[in-house]
Amino acid sequence: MYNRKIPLDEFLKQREEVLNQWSTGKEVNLEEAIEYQKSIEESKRFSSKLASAIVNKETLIQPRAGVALPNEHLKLLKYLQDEGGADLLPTTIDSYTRHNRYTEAQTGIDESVRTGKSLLNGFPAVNHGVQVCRSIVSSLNVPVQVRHGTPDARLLAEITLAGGFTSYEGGGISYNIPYGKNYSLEKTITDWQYVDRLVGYYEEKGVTINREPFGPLTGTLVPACISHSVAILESLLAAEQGCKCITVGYGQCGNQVQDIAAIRTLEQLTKEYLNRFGFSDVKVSTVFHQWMGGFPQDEAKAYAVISWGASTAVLAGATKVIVKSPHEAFGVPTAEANANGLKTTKQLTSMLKDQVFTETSEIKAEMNIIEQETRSIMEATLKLGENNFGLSAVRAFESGLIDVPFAPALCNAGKMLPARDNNGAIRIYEFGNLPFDESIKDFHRKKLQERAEVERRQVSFQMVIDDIYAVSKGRLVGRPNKGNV
Amino acid sequence: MYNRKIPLDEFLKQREEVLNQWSTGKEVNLEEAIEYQKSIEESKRFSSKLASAIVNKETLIQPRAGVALPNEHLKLLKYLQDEGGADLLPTTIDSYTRHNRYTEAQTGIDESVRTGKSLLNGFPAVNHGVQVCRSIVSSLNVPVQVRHGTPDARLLAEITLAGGFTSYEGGGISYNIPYGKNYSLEKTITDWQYVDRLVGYYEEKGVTINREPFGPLTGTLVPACISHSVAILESLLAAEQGCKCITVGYGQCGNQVQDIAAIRTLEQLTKEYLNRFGFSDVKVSTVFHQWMGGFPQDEAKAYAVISWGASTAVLAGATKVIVKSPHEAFGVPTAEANANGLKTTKQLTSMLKDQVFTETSEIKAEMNIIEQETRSIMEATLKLGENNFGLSAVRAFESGLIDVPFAPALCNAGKMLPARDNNGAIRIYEFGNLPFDESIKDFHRKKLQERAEVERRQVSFQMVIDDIYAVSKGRLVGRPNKGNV
Amino acid sequence: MEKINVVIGVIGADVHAVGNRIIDYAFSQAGFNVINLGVMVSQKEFMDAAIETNAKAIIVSSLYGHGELDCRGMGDMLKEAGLEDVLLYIGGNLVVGKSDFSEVEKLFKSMGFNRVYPPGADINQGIEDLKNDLKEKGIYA
Amino acid sequence: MEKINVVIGVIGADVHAVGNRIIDYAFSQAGFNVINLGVMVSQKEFMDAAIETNAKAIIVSSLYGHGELDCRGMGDMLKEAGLEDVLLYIGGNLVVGKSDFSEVEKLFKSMGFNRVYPPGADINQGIEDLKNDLKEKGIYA
Ligand code: B12
Ligand code: B12
Repeated sequence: MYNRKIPLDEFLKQREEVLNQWSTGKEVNLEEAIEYQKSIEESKRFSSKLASAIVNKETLIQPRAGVALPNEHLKLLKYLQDEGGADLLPTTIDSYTRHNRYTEAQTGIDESVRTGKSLLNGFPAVNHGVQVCRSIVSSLNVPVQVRHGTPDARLLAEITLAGGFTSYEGGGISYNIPYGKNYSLEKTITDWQYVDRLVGYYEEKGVTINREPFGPLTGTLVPACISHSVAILESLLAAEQGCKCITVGYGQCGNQVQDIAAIRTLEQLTKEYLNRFGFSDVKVSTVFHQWMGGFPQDEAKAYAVISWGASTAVLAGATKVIVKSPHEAFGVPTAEANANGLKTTKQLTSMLKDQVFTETSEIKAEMNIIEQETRSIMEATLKLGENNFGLSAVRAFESGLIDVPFAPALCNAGKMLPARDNNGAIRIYEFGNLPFDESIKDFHRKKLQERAEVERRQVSFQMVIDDIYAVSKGRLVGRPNKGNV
Repeated sequence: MYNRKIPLDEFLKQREEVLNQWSTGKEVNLEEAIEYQKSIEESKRFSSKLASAIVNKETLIQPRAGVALPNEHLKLLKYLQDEGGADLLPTTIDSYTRHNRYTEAQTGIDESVRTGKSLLNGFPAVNHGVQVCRSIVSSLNVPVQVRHGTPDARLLAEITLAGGFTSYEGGGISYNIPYGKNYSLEKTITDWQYVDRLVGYYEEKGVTINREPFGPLTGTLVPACISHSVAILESLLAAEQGCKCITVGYGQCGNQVQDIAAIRTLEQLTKEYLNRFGFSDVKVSTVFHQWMGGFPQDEAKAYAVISWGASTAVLAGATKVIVKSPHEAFGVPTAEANANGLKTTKQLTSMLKDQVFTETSEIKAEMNIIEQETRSIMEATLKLGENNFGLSAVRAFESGLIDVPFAPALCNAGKMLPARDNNGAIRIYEFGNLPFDESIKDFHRKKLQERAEVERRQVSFQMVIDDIYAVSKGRLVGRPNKGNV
Repeated sequence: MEKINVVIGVIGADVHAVGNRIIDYAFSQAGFNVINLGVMVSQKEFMDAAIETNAKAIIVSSLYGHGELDCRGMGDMLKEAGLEDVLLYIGGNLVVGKSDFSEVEKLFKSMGFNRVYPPGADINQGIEDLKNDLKEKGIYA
Repeated sequence: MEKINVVIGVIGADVHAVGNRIIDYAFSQAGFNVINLGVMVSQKEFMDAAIETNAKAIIVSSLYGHGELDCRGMGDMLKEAGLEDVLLYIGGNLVVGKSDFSEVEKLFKSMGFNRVYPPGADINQGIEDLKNDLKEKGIYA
């Protein structure tokens, strides 16, 4: 792991290897790609659109979407743009590509051609290559981002940035811990330093590519201080490699006070740490993810969850909101279902745009606790790293200073357990090795005790399970007997 | 118009006439009806369910629904109860019955039988009579209310209360001004004093019938002070006739601060005026109506509007919320669409139930202005009436002290014009004869001026029209060029 | 040139007044002379007003779902009164429930309406159509 | 009596870990001895674990949509290895997109699965079914 911008020669040497990982790698010509990127109009660039959203105090809307075949994929994106009114578009990558299993991705493509339906859960951009990407991105009127979950995303970055995408999601931590099992954190961080270096290279040549650490992590009862710490670390890592436009993210918890406090502190703390390490020229924006946990199967109920996320995103002042669809509980949505999620969201972002929402004392109190927690984690983490952000992160995970609930990655401690308090805010019930002082811990214990008393039961793993199911069963807090408390 | 409880003998004399208005009137036997009402379990009574919702800090959900034929109507209500999860049920009456056109209602019934589809926009309870009502209400597990819009609702009340309904919507003002053209306010208030006296009679015998003035009036940019004044006057009128359980209502305006302030002041002010006139034993609850103006045609967008109403209802602390369906812009919803509106709403009332929401300084400021305005109107109104609430109301409308925007009734002045301010709150742009002092008027002018400057145009009728269309076109404030401001 | 008279109103026991106010405003802005009968207007009132004012068009609104019952025989009535030249338009939420509009259109055309509009139709479309229809009749330059 | 071994895991390149944690907990609570292979489990890993632990059932989860591609040949493989007696269950979001479940069920049964569950199926139903199926085989008292 580097603790400075990767020297150009080392970077270029590594590029050769990377481009050799799959046949389409040879399509990439970096200088030509930069020229191509420069030819893209401002209105189709992520960085510009985000900047003007901040000025206009708008919350932009963006779906997730990706299918196996190029024509179908373009048709899908056009539909989401024209019918759904998406302000920003995605290209969600399939799971084989995410695990660099390009041969299996190819099988998926071939089978999809044969059966006439997409058998992949996303768009296999590496297999399709640079020209196909360009033909898609250039046919759309709004900026397009790569969204994935790829631990080693170097080749994918090379191909998609040359392919005209102007934003790239992910990070060495956020695309490892929730998205893999056996990937070494050291390796994924190093690989993502390559991606950030590539973005930094474009930046040096005058082309800004937006970078977005993946905020929600496992999407399942993640306390804000955990996802904030990961976001800040990945922002520092990206900035170090020369990225200048970063969108930090957070997945809705469902308690509005906590969600608003989270988005506001996320922005503040990210800027604070970037400034502290001399990256004050980085532009920071925020993304709010509509509920990332299990959804209700009933579509009318799913619309309610989508709406609640949309309104909270606006009231929190997020720069953009990632939208779910009413099919969420079932499977990858049809184009129609996906557009419906967008339309619901747009109605609310427009209706709420003009409303003011101030900081209540509850929001301030919640911001205060999130700040304290995040600073505790960040300071302890930075101390471990010998001025190397990557090393800090690796050691923080090793020692459980940062601990993501329900993560599949073996390098995650998995000792921390969250649960909701009586108002539905996410608190922590097993701290594992989180570096919190007793006053913070007492706060959590007190909050959970309140709930335990109301429900007349102990805080336990059963309570956590109840909370995991709650939203899909029509509640926020997983009460023992629905409706009784 | 009476200024005291109608003397029993006068009431009973009038009853004879009333029961003669249509053949089914003779089915009503008041003493037997009281016994029947007493046999209804507590859990199926409106008054009890509202009382326990207040204790449990729950917001109950209730749809609108009514079709021409009894079997179909029962099937519909059962579906809304079982599939939609309605906490309270309605029986919406058709428009012919509302205008006492029982012969035309009969044609509608006959045609509906003939064609196999409901050609009426509601349930013609008078034509169907007492026994049919009982067979419906007794087959359901939750309380059922009569919802209508009937200027002269005396016979309907006789039949439906004898028929086992435990709540009755309407009032001499709120079911005249938005629902009629040529009805004399004096006459409708007197007729509704009869209805309230009937409810008072049941109350004397130990049977509590819930009464609900119709809060939203025309549903179109109605300032809270106007609907509050009507609600308070009708509460006083009802209390005077012996009603002890009153639910005052308000139609969502869409600006959350204003909506929360409105529900809170509505409850406070109603109690305040009831106490002042010695009716401190009346139980007051509140009902929040999801957006009552023009809806978006797109169902995904309609879900957003429904959701926004649902969440505001909970955060405002309303006792119940009246639910719209995703078919709203088109026509009377199918059972499925109606249940979908309920499910969306229930998801939110449950998810938000546990969340605390305090009074922000904005909410307090808005409460303050609504209180001032309402008190101005009420004090001026009461002064006119020589201790007769009905007379107060009639004279207040005559002189435009109370003025409902876009009302069809000729007895309404129609000089006041509302428009949204820059945050989407409803303000007043033409005051007509509203009895506001200059400081209140200046507040409105200032607020509208703010918007006018942002939009670089004058406050004008075009602005009002733009506001009327706004929600159906995906905005709250009707900006001149969508998306531009 | 003198302004052309059009009669507008909401038929039957229907009290939806908001659209009516806007239709009044829009037709007036477009240069017509509007005779607005308001809400709860009977077939006969529409006819009488049209005769009295020598109106070239009757613009009926029906929002509340009883449109079918309320409009039966209206075309015939006008014809019998010798008003077959008066253009008869209708718009709003014409039947109970969300339904296939082409069916609804057919139904109302069979009842004598020249043009039939779906829920939430843009009133400016109606104005445009009226101008064209009047032009075809040689009434509107 | 000794506890019955069941192998659980999430197949393919799928990393959805939450349901897996709960299935582990639920089967353990229900008295089974759970061998949890976690996420990203290959067909062969399932088979090896079943052989090694003499498991009576393999509970496969697939959430991410590649279930069809990932499970092809799994039934045959187990049969070839002589594991035709091991009960093979699968649940989750088995195919890409919202689809007719009866089709999906048929597809996976044809691939050798004994029981196939729709999205969001209650895991307790799976436990119930397993107990019954084991009883039928005379394994579970
Ligand atoms: C949380 C989540 C994530 C998290 C997962 C974090 C983690 N590592 O665990 C993150 C954000 C990382 C994620 C990533 C992805 N996800 Co995801 N995710 C979800 C979500 C919202 C909830 C899943 C969950 O935890 N549910 C709660 C648990 C308790 O329920 P469960 O997982 O369904 O398991 C229960 C039942 O299925 C059942 N069950 C399971 N197996 C079995 C077996 C038997 C025998 C029985 C009886 C029962 C049973 O019992 C379990 C316990 O109750 C679902 C949608 C939903 N359900 O609302 C999508 C969903 C599963 N994800 C999906 C997809 C496509 C992805 C991604 C490819 C792309 C993306 N959208 O980013 C990646 C895939 C990564 C990969 N390689 O696997 C799709 C799958 C599409 C399809 N099948 O058509 C879904 C359905 C969303 C959607 N509609 O598009 N996801
Ligand atoms: C506000 C409203 C009310 C208010 C009306 C206040 C008032 N007096 O004006 C109140 C609450 C009192 C009310 C009462 C009722 N309503 Co109402 N109401 C509405 C609502 C929400 C908005 C109507 C509105 O003002 N829209 C804004 C204006 C600008 O649009 P508009 O009215 O559609 O008019 C425009 C177009 O239709 C078009 N247009 C109209 N006529 C014509 C003619 C031509 C030639 C052309 C080109 C265009 C055109 O141009 C107009 C101007 O842009 C609609 C549903 C919706 N649209 O979202 C239901 C709706 C019209 N109501 C309905 C019903 C059933 C009722 C009630 C019977 C029962 C009830 N739900 O309480 C009573 C009926 C009372 C009666 N006797 O008429 C139904 C009608 C059902 C159907 N057709 O199947 C609707 C559709 C709601 C629903 N989905 O159930 N209602």
